[in-house]
Amino acid sequence: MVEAIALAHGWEMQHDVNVVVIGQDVGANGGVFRATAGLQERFGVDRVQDTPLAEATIAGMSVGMATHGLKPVAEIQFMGFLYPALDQIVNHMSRMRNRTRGRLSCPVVIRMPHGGGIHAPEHHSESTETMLCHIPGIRVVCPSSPARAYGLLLAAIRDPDPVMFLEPVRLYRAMRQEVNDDGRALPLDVCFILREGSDVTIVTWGAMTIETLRAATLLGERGISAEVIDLATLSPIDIETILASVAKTGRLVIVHEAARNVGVGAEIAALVAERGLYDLQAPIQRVAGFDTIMPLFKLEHDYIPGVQRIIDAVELTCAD
Amino acid sequence: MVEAIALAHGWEMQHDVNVVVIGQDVGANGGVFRATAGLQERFGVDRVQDTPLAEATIAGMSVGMATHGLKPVAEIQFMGFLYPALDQIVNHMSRMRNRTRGRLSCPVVIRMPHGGGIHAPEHHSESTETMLCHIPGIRVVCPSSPARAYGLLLAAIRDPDPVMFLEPVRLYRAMRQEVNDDGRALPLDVCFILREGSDVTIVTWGAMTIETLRAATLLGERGISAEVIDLATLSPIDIETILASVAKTGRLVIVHEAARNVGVGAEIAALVAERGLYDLQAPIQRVAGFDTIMPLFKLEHDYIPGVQRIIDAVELTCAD
Amino acid sequence: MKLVAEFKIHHRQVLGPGGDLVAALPEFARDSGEILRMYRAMTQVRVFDAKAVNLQRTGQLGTYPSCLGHEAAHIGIGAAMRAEDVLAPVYREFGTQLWRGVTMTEILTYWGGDECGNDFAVPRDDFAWCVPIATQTLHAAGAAMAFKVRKEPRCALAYIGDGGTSEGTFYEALNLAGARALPVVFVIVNNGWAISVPVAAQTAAQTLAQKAVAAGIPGVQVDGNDVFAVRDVVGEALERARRGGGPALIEALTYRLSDHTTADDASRYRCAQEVKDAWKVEPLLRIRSFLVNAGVWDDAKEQALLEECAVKVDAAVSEYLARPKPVTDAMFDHLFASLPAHLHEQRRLARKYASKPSGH
Amino acid sequence: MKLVAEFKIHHRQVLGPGGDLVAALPEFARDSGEILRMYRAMTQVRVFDAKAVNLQRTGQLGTYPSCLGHEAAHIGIGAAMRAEDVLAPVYREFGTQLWRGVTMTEILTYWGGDECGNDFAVPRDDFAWCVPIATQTLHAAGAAMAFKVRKEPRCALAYIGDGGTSEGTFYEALNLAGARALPVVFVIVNNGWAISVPVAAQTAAQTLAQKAVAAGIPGVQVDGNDVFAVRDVVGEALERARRGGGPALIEALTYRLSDHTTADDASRYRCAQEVKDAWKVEPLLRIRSFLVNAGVWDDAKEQALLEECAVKVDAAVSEYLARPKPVTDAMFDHLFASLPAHLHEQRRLARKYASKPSGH
Ligand SMILES: Cc1ncc(C[n+]2csc(CCOP(=O)(O)OP(=O)(O)O)c2C)c(N)n1
Ligand SMILES: Cc1ncc(C[n+]2csc(CCOP(=O)(O)OP(=O)(O)O)c2C)c(N)n1
Ligand SMILES: [Mg+2]
Ligand SMILES: [Mg+2]
Repeated sequence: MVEAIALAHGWEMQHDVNVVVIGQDVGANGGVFRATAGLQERFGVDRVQDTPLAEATIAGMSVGMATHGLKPVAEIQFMGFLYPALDQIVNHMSRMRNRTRGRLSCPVVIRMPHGGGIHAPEHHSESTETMLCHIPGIRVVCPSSPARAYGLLLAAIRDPDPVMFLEPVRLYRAMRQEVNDDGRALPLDVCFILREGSDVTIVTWGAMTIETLRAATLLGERGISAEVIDLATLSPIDIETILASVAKTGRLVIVHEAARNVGVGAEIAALVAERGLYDLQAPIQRVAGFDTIMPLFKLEHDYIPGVQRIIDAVELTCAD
Repeated sequence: MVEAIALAHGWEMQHDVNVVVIGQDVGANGGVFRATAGLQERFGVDRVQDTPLAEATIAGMSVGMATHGLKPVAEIQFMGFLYPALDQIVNHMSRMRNRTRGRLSCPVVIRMPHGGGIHAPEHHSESTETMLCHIPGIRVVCPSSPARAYGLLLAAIRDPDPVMFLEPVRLYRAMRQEVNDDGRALPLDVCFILREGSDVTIVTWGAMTIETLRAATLLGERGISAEVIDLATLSPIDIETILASVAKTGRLVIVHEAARNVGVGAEIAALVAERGLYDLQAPIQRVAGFDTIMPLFKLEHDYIPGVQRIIDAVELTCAD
Repeated sequence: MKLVAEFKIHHRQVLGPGGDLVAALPEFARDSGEILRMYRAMTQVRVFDAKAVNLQRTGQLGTYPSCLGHEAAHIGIGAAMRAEDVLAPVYREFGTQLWRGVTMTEILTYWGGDECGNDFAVPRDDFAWCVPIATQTLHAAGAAMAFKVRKEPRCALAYIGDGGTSEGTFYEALNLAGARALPVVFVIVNNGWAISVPVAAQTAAQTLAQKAVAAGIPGVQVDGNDVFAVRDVVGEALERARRGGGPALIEALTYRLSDHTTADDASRYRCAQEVKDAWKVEPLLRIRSFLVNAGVWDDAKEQALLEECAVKVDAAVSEYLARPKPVTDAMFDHLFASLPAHLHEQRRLARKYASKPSGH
Repeated sequence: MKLVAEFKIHHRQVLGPGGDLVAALPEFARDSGEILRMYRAMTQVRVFDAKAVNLQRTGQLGTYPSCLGHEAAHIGIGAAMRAEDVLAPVYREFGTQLWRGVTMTEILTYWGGDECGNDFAVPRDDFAWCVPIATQTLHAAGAAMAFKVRKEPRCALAYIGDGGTSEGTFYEALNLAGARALPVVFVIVNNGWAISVPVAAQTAAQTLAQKAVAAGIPGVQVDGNDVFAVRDVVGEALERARRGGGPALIEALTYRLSDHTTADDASRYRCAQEVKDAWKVEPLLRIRSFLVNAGVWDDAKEQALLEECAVKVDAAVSEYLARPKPVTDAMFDHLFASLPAHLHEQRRLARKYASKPSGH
């Protein structure tokens, strides 16, 4: 997936001189995951800038760059290092357009690795998308394949408003796929149905699509037909697609890596409990990270929901 | 309510020499809302300290103070200025005990004004409790009366782990009540049933208890008996009390001031949709702030849910 | 031990408290028309400010942060900037803003609780007021980065208070500006207080100008009650920045003659004598004395000016008070370039419960 | 312009690259037993470090941040501190930690993916490794505040990297420490690089020591490859702090001889010649030369020491490798002082899906 992300950067920088890449080690080093590899050589040090080691700086300078003619695409090295940038994101980036009644705006993309599962050090495996999704005025996007990473990143850069772009680290290298470098964006604000099914709807996103699709295959062998929906844009949520699916299947399981308590899964469950209650034939199930700190890597796969947990949750739902 | 908070500080500082109050303007000025009025005179400048104007400092120094023998009670001047402190809260305060396997811990309270409704300037009326509630390892508490502010603040200070203490600004002066300054704490992690009822359960917290109780009274006049539950501890959620109430009433309305999308109301709705689905006789309703930026004060009362919105939601639920 | 680096902080002053010259007049101040223009603007600010406080006291305005005593800093900076430069104010910099074209009506509209006040008709590219302390410094640096990348000969100027210099963001902005030689100037308005905290409790630094040393950029102190010195020092820094010479940090020493805001009561934490003393060196007094000494100003002119200012303020107040309450749609219509699907329903809901009929 | 403040940054060195004295020997270095103790510790660190890198390369350890080249800074600081002082390390300060009593097994346990490695048997009050850059500086300041309030005669010492000096948090910690005269010493290990970013791209400041000026506290540079100079300068700063003299900032100049971590490939961004040159001034070489010149060290002793170090490392590695995988309960049992009700169910669920039998 990491090559797809580099390609999307390259395409858009080629076609829009105002797109500028900033972040720690994005220049000569091409990013710690190589998502910006080769860009500085190609576009120069003004358009591909290593920033000082300061996340508030990355977000805050993005605001100033974006309000004054540029389209910054910023990398935060890991999601666990996003927090110093939140003040600028919440208090300014998300509300610049609103608070100036449209006079100034922030076409910014902030990209960051998301989640765990690659034996990384402490603080390198966070999935705190909730903190972003709750903030009005920004979009939160999380691709689940190289092709979707390419198309959604292009859409994010072209969007006139701020987009937080979460890149699942488990997919960076694990997932290889030929990507057509044709500059075609995918739509934001809509889900992708990865697998059609009739017995149960499973909504998930990012790296958890892997375990979920695997579970769906195994469930299929056992005679349970699961529809798998990739949320893709985590905020705002395309609830219509989900409701339509639940209307068809009557059952809903939500799978995410983030901690369960006030996770994005809660919002999906709440929306369905409000608007699709009478379609539900069984209680909604959430399969999520525990409400604990993401552990160091010896236990990370005991934290991240596995295929079996998903299967058990679906079977429980279908037993009802 | 503000006097009750000052009293709780005073009691605990008197009885525990390790309790130290820090924050901007908490000293000579007694806090911009006067919640620490008189404390510096009484306990001296070492135990009631004005900090430099820096929220990351307030949280980060609290971590160091707490791991090394003190119990800091810190004030963040408004919730909208909490964000620079989040890095320290999420990456350290919440996980110090866990990551050192109990060797070091953080008995810290961070107090902050919460919500709007008092004609305050921009950024002074935020209610982003979601961002805190999602974080494992911290408690989030929000009192709804002077007596509960007193008892819950004492409990928070005495708790061996970090507690975020959200003080609804609408209640600071609006609500007066004799508080018995007897040093008795109230329990954390449990809801308070403010009003018993049989037709519908309304869960709310903080200042929204006012509008909710008013709505409940009016609904009572129209023959609808509403049970009103004050969540009080927003994380972890005392779901058992809520489930028991929903089992009795069959209907649930959740009221909060914060934006709806991934609000704490979503978690409550999700838990009930998982564990109490068969008790529900009608879809769950959330009455919440809009998924927009909290507006400047000319429109703030068009943002904060009003009594009529609550009544309409309950009536809709009960009509089902 | 080997000496490896050395730094000096200087202080600039042109006018003494009595209007006397303590240094040579800068070029611009040889033109008495220009001086009068600055003095008139300073007076206009003060008249407006008093009225705004009064509006708050009478329930016609929200919390308001008076700029009483800051007029020389504000107008000196306004006059030093070019129209195409970009200002990143905090919340108190009404003087500079008025000079640059923000209207009194806009100021009142914002502080009266309506975001429309941020939609300046002029200057379109300036940042809006910035309440979260110090965050604006990075916006200015970012705008300067945009000017640099886009090769536009413009500068950004960010204000910050003495208290604001304690926020990490401030140092990050200085450091970024230094590391990338950005065309941005930072001005600390050191008015002695951050709400109730005096500057000596905020930092052990003897001067705030020396904070520049941490970023390897020039730092200088200026008498912030001396409009000549401020304009001179800021103008110099802007010109250097515009020529590619990189950023600068300027500490303007002044005093907050008012409460922190109308919600504050400074008598709780600061002594009356200090305020009394500060009035002796306040900024209008000294330039007025200079003008009187130079024979270009007198009581009659002063009286006329005050009346003229009051008329303008009254007109702005009337315009402000006549503005209708914003409609609830305003909460939604500027959130994104186009409203996402899920918000249409909420927009309808907001209309339904609008606290007063709002035109829908 | 009036001069209002002036600052000087000095650089301290005792040993030249060849082990020659360029300044008078500090008191402690008159005792060759003490010097040997430091040299042995430095050697132990280097032997351990090489082994840890090797364990990672062979899949027996997670990502590991080598401290190759930092031994003089680490041991100089370790030796300057007292046992009751508190260390706030970043992630690379294995030398100081070993000196203070952290075991090699604990280090490997943590970097092997198990929080138990943070539960140091000794020193109980030290902070654990700190990955979020610069955040530890505020912890040190906070601990120092606790010492001050509780009137304990202890100091805190925080490490930070050259890259780390760009984070706002770092300046906030300096400023707090200065404003409250806290007993804390900050040491910048300037090893030239922050992953791929050289220090010149990080800041326009000529020295990092001068960042102290922003906080009004003393700042000094020291040759970070010179264990005598480091111990001397840090010891002095700690003693002053302990006596109530307030904080200090020390910049130790050294070089990162390794990749940033085992996940990094430095050849992508830095030239081989630079690394080669740095090996000529590396820290072990010069103290070994000094000891040889002084006639207290020779090849045989060196050989014996290396073997002794290897034996200790091997023992620690065996102990580390023998540790069982942590049980899933470990995710829950230290989250709070006592587990809240709602987590009991999740703890059971975790046991059920434990990826390997974990003792339940
Ligand atoms: C991040 C943040 N923290 C706290 C506040 C509350 N606050 C508003 S003004 C102020 C003091 C600012 O002092 P200073 O920077 O000296 O500016 P002045 O008001 O004197 O112009 C504080 C603490 C805020 N607006 N933003
Ligand atoms: C807040 C934060 N941002 C980014 C990172 C990723 N990161 C880890 S080490 C490092 C470079 C640190 O450089 P420096 O401070 O010079 O220390 P050194 O590694 O050279 O010892 C970066 C960017 C991090 N750990 N924390
Ligand atoms: Mg001030
Ligand atoms: Mg470094």
